[in-house]
Amino acid sequence: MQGNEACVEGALDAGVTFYAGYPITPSSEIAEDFAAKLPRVGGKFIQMEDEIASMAAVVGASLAGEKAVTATSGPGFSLKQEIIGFAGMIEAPCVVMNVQRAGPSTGLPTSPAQGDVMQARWGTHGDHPALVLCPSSVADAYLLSFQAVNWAERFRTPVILLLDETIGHLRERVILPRKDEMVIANRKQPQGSPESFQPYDILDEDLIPPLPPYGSGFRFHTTGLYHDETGFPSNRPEVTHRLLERLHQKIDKYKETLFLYETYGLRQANQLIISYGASARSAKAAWRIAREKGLLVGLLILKTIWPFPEEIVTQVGHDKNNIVVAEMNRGQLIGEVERVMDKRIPVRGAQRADGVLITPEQILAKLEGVN
Amino acid sequence: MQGNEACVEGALDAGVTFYAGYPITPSSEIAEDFAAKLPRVGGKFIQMEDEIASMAAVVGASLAGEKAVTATSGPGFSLKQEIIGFAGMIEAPCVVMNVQRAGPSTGLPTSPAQGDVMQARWGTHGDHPALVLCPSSVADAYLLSFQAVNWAERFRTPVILLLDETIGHLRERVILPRKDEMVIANRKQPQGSPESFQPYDILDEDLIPPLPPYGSGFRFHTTGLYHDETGFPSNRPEVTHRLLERLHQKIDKYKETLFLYETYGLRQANQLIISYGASARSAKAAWRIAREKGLLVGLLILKTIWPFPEEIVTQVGHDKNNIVVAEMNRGQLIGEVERVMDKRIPVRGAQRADGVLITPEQILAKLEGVN
Amino acid sequence: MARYEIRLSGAGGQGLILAGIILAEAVVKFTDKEVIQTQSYGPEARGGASKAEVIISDEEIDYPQVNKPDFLLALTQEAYNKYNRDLKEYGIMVVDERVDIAMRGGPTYVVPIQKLTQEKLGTRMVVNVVSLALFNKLHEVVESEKLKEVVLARVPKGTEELNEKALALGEELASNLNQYKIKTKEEEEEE
Amino acid sequence: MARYEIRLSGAGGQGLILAGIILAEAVVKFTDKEVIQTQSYGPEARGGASKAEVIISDEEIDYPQVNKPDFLLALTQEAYNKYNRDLKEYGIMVVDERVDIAMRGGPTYVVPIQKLTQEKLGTRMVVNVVSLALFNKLHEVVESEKLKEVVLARVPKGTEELNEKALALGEELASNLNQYKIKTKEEEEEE
Amino acid sequence: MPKKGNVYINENWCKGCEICATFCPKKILGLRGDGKMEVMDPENCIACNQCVLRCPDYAIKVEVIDNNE
Amino acid sequence: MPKKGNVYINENWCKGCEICATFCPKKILGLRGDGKMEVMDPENCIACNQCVLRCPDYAIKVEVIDNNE
Amino acid sequence: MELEKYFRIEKLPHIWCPGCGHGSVMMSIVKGIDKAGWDPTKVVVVSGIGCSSRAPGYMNFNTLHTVHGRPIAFATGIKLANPELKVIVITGDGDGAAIGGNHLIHACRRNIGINVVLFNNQIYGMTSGQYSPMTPQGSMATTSPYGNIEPPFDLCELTRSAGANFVARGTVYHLPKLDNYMEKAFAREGFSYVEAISQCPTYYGRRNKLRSPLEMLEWQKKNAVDIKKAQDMDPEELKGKIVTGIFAEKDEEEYTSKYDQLISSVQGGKK
Amino acid sequence: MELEKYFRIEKLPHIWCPGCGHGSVMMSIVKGIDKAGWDPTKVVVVSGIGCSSRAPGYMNFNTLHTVHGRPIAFATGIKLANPELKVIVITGDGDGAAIGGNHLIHACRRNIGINVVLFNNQIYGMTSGQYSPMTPQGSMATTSPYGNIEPPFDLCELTRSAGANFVARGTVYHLPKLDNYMEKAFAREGFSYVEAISQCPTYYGRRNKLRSPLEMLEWQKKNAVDIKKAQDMDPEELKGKIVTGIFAEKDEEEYTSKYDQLISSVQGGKK
Ligand SMILES: Cc1ncc(C[n+]2csc(CCOP(=O)(O)OP(=O)(O)O)c2C)c(N)n1
Ligand SMILES: Cc1ncc(C[n+]2csc(CCOP(=O)(O)OP(=O)(O)O)c2C)c(N)n1
Ligand code: SF4
Ligand code: SF4
Ligand code: SF4
Ligand code: SF4
Ligand code: SF4
Ligand code: SF4
Ligand SMILES: [Mg+2]
Ligand SMILES: [Mg+2]
Repeated sequence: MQGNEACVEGALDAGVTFYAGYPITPSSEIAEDFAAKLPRVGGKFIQMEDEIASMAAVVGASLAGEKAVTATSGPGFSLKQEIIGFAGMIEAPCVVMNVQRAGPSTGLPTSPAQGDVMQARWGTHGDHPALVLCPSSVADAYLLSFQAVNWAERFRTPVILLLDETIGHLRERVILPRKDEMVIANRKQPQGSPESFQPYDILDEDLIPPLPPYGSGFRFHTTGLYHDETGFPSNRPEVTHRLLERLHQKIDKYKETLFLYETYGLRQANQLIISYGASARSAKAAWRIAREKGLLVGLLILKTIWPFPEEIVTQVGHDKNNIVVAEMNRGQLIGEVERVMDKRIPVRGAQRADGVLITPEQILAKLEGVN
Repeated sequence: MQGNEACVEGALDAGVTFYAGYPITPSSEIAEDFAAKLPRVGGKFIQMEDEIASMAAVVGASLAGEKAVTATSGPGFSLKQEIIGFAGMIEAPCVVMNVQRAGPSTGLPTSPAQGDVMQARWGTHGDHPALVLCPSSVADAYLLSFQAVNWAERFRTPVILLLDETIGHLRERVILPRKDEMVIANRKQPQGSPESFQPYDILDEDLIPPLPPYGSGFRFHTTGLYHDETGFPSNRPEVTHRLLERLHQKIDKYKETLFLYETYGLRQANQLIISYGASARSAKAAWRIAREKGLLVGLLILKTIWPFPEEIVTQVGHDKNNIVVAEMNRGQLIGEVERVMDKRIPVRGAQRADGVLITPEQILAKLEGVN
Repeated sequence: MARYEIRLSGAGGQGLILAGIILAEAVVKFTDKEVIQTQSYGPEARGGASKAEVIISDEEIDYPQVNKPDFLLALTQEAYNKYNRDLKEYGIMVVDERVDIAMRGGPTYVVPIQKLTQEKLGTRMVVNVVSLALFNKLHEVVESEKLKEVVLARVPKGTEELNEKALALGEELASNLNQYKIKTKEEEEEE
Repeated sequence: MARYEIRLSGAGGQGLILAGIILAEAVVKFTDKEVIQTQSYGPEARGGASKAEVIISDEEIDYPQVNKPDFLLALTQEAYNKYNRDLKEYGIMVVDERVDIAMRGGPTYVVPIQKLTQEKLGTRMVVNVVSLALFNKLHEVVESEKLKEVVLARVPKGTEELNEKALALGEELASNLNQYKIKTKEEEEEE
Repeated sequence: MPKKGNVYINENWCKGCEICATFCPKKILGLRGDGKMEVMDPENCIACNQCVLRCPDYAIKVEVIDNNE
Repeated sequence: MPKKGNVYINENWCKGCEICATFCPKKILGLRGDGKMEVMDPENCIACNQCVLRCPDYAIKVEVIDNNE
Repeated sequence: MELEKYFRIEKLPHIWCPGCGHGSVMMSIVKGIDKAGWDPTKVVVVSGIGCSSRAPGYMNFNTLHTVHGRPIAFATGIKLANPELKVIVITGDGDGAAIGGNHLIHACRRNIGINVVLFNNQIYGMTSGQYSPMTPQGSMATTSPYGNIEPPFDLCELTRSAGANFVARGTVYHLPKLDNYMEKAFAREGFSYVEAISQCPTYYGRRNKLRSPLEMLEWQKKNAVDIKKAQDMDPEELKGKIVTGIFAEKDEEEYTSKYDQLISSVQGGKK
Repeated sequence: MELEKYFRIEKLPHIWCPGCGHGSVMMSIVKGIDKAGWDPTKVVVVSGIGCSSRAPGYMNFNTLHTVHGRPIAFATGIKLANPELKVIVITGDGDGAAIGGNHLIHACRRNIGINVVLFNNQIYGMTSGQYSPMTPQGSMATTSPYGNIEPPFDLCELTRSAGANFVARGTVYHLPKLDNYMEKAFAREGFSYVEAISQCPTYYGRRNKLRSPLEMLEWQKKNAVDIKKAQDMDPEELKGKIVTGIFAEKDEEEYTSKYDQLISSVQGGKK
């Protein structure tokens, strides 16, 4: 199975019934696969006139009660940003898959890169949270796609699945979990009557309001303006403050449960490689080689990159005397590592952004005691 | 003079002859003012069908030889991102003014915020540099607008002028510099013949290729794909690497000259306030009050926020024992301050993102010894 | 004059923002004081209450927002409701006679600005200039003639006469302001 | 089998990517080896050289890129030029007879794959399947019948017979491969 | 016998645009000093509903008076 | 006297799509085994230029043979 | 018709300026819904950003105030997701014709069952009076201080060419006709486009010598030409006029019903 | 005509697939430029992203390969900045009709002096065969594996309705006519739109039983109907046909010349 295909399978298994998108290399297989498979399960696929319309249609379908997905790559990801922000503001569950190619601009459409890592966090205007997952294998693509849909529904938020061309187009053996091991999450439904329903009234401690589908009898208003618990616009500072804080806290509160990662060989390690996505494959190879050479190196592969797993990184990294962050860009997530680590510990970047998969050798070269 | 108006004046004085835009609060006065003034100097104003088209038209006009500007606010800034990246990739000089309002999404269209600070750096996909200026007074608006146009031309890059609603709509007394004190920069022109011209051949040590206007006899090809010195696409890793590095280095090389800032009361200070844009006004008031109270507080007002003036911040901040970063968001530029400062020094955020101008009191509260 | 904060408020469309701008321009042009003018509208520049604020000071003005106005004008109930709260305890308040106000301590004037403007000038369009002149006269920020110069440069051609009359009416109201004064809390209590 | 890297290259449209996919699928289905398949096109998925790469290994495959292929197929000159460089010194190279190659050390076969495919099967469309069968037979990755099963599940309805013939042709070429072998550098030197 | 009507104006909603007054065939509506519409001559209303139809603020209701009573 | 022509095929540009061959009224063009177009019967070319017009790859040139020579 | 049934009474009065035509158009839509007899809980009203796009907030249905220019794309997602819903889009000449023009023509082409009502006040109201793609040539606006040189769209022609099943244009002055177009639009399957010429006294009128809402209504009255009459007039005569009436009434198959057929054929193993 | 004069010979052969129609359309444009007698240094060719949009790289003018869907907006900036330049836009049915549809109609409306040539191969070629807004109903594409249910645009109708001065549609099969439309388009002031039906054997042909470039050209021949003839045919008969010919030939004033007048009037203090 190909990485892109695995994303589709994971999403379908999580209950996705709606896809709207606009083709772009190297993500197009996701659209093509949904186009073939959705009608078979009674779901809907539509190719919209552009990426903006795709994102809008996905949010619309989400409000109509569907689990909805779109997929794209860099240029399309840039275009979707405005409405990703809208989805966050109105709390519409949805998943955006971005199969990264080398940018900026048209760049190298068929080459891998991890240049949209910071954009995935900060791409839309205004303060907003972000929930971003990075698979580094085809199996990950399946699992994290499933997880992304679940989290979108559970937290009522757009979730970004950030692949790269390498993982998107990779085929490898995947052993899928048994269906009955996969727990599907559905958005919360209101308990009371339509008359008393206030769409943004926070009754539960998870800070997440229920979301009934259009047509179910609950009529309410939704706007991208700051709004109070009735859903209508308000510019009272206490209301705007409360809303923005809640949008962040509903995720921050569960941060620890959101940090997905793998570690290898941490015991006794005095050096650490941190990586994610396709780079993590090379990082793992580098780690193996280093270990074979007798170096005490540990490896941390991040699957959740936003919210940045500060706690994990500091816990794993605080006692190291060299940290290498391997990524396919000119240094993006490394900024966060630097931010959270004590200056005493050198943080080195193993980076490459020329459209070629980073090599284990490059990463090895940044470790101490290699030569 | 209003802040928005000052931007127009600064741009016109720097030689701007082209504006394309799409109205949006709180930036519309910039468009309106250009619409009135450009035809008087033989320049062109066009209201395009949307922000994307506006950005495209600006880049087109730039290639045709004009100094070109657009202005917008959050939602439009999100939409412009794809083509801002294109402008960076092909090295088209242009200026994008973003008068920030409170986001995310439609947010509070008429309220001030500084929520697009990270987006201004990371908003478009792929690795790319950014040059971003933040005025904190109407006089600044004039001067930095002038500077933005100059730098766009000199460095062949999009420059972002990041205002906020407060500064955009503020009127205050401004004393403009004498015209003969203002030095206008123009993009470099090729020296050789059209036949031998290679549009991205780097002959000068500033790493910046010349850019002749369309119609001047120099015919060449331009693309948002990775390209070599002839301007034609190439996916050879050494070519792509070289281009991406140069795009960054042409700015990094002159970084020190790009850092604009003001400092107050640094001597003997043991605490430091860092701020920018409208927040810097409150920061200055807070600083005054603190000084009156006898606290040894210094103030650093950043005018250039990207590239992040790491050297300045560490130099000014390294010997302090409390740093307060005042901004109107949930903490954006503070991440950079944290990244560059030693963990020993506490970095505190004075923040607010509810649509209200941050108050001096809020900032004071984060200083030590205030009680 | 140390920092003096002025807030002119009413409904969107009454032209108070223009009044604020004119006031600030006059200060820049004819005094050596520092001045700042800001404005704010309702949720999206449409309808609702609107305010223009001006700060005048002998010193550099850092923080540009009006927090505790020394002077408040409120032409509508909505504007009053929204903007009266933070008026300084002994700040001056001028409201249109149709506005219901709560009892307070500082000098308070309830003036039939809109009605008189309509009656005397045949239109309520220039209620902003009337208000501006009233304020200026009261505080003598700039001389009448100078204010007139700035006003006339800013208003649409053909409305000069109307605006001159509006200036005159505003000054007249300022001169007779005491007749519109209402009792303060304390005065009330004294009775 | 330790890590074994295979690169199938030619012009876009020759179907080598499909060949790579089929090979990988066969490995997944009928062996317990690890396998990885990747591909790459020209600047924007149009024209130019294209390659499919497969890695087969007994162990977990971390780094998924082919860096030093053990086996290279090149059906066109452009593909050869672009992709031959990093072939292992003693890696196997199979090129179409129309490709001009440089002298080298490892086993090298110049096979009229395209010509024979055209001649024997009446179309060059299945040159990918011919190549695939050639490779499989040479390395005995999976049994012929099993490869056939995977191929037939992947090709368009109605082309089954043609593809069976292509598989047979490929195996035949593999069996006679030695007749296409050209002298290596060393052999040359020995003469 | 011509219809007759009682006209109710919702002062909270009326914005004084004078559209109703213009369209009223009997010209019985007029603006008050405070900018709200007022029924100046209630007797003459013929319950034609023009004002209701035309008011962009839904501020008018007309009750037809049952002449048979 | 009918025109005559010399046909030149640029083998570096020809992609073997066979469009020229189909449009050639004299049917004198044909694909070689290596997928490049070839002039099979040069004598019969009437220099009608159809092949030149039709080739999407600009791979054909036809030189009119001056019959008067 | 009881206001309470369809409006969120507690939100009134609406934010629109005195004499703004948008209130009249909103009422016309609501009357259309009433006539159509739709269950309010099955009606979704979607808008973009603009004065006009504030309408849904007052209407007691499922209401969605989206981002500028994209309501039709949101509506497409809603309708396709659940074709039983009645989906109305409220948009403006900026929202629907400037930034949103592409979504409009693509929805027409697909002929998806959405009813678009465009409040055409020939100006950007919300952002204080810049010209729009439907501002008449020569008009004054804040961004055309020397008079607008751009020709306006005839969106009725355009939506018809793009494939809409129903297209009509009315004015606030000719309200009863407008009510009639709404009724017809809502009754027809497939995509419908109704354009309502509305007045913006605050930003269009003031600058263009139409000093009151009444003068603007007068202008509508004077310049409206019925489409039947227009057919006999030459283009010169028609310049600056507003052609009103029904531009298209077709019965091409609706998009979501085609999609439903596709699903059954795929699931039935047919095809 | 010497190839060398207008082409970057060293860049040939172009990247297009064997039998792709784009090469023929590119040549038709170049012949048009030659006929128009334009100074190549004053010609700017702008494209978006797509196979078609790769054309400018081979053309020896000022050439600009922009981003997907926006070439007309870039071209608008170029033309307005310097009206002396001759600005040609090369776009595809995806680039120009899907993502770029809005810029196309707005440029028509402004009637700005840009010549748009749309290479209509009825598919997204570059991204390997997804359906486009101009893919015929029922066609197979990678994203319509069960047959496309969306009706295609008639962009000639649309651009005419939107205000273009010149509109025509030709096919690669009927090349001489296409050459003629280019010539006419380039000769006329104001906005022009020429649509060229091109063939994509690789992604459209293969999937839709048109097994070779030749079958695709045959298909063009068989389905093309001249616009004059089409006027007498009913819509049912015309379904699936390609109407070719000139759809509009007008002389409305061009945008940048109006702008220049505005400048002189402002500077002259008039108005
Ligand atoms: C992306 C984006 N661009 C611009 C705006 C600013 N904006 C808000 S409403 C509007 C125009 C509204 O005009 P119209 O649709 O005609 O509605 P009206 O107010 O006239 O009813 C604009 C440009 C925005 N909110 N978002
Ligand atoms: C913003 C963006 N979205 C999508 C793409 C991917 N993309 C590149 S070309 C193309 C379609 C091209 O189709 P068309 O314009 O018809 O050109 P053709 O290749 O058929 O000639 C698409 C969707 C992109 N490059 N940028
Ligand atoms: S039409 Fe309505 S809002 Fe206007 S004056 Fe009459 S009652 Fe008031
Ligand atoms: S119902 Fe008719 S007559 Fe009575 S007030 Fe209304 S418009 Fe006038
Ligand atoms: S038409 Fe051109 S490319 Fe095609 S076969 Fe003939 S010469 Fe070759
Ligand atoms: S010129 Fe005419 S006859 Fe000669 S080869 Fe070409 S098409 Fe055939
Ligand atoms: S600005 Fe214009 S459109 Fe907006 S509410 Fe006021 S009158 Fe209506
Ligand atoms: S994919 Fe289609 S459009 Fe693109 S070059 Fe090949 S044949 Fe032409
Ligand atoms: Mg409008
Ligand atoms: Mg196409």
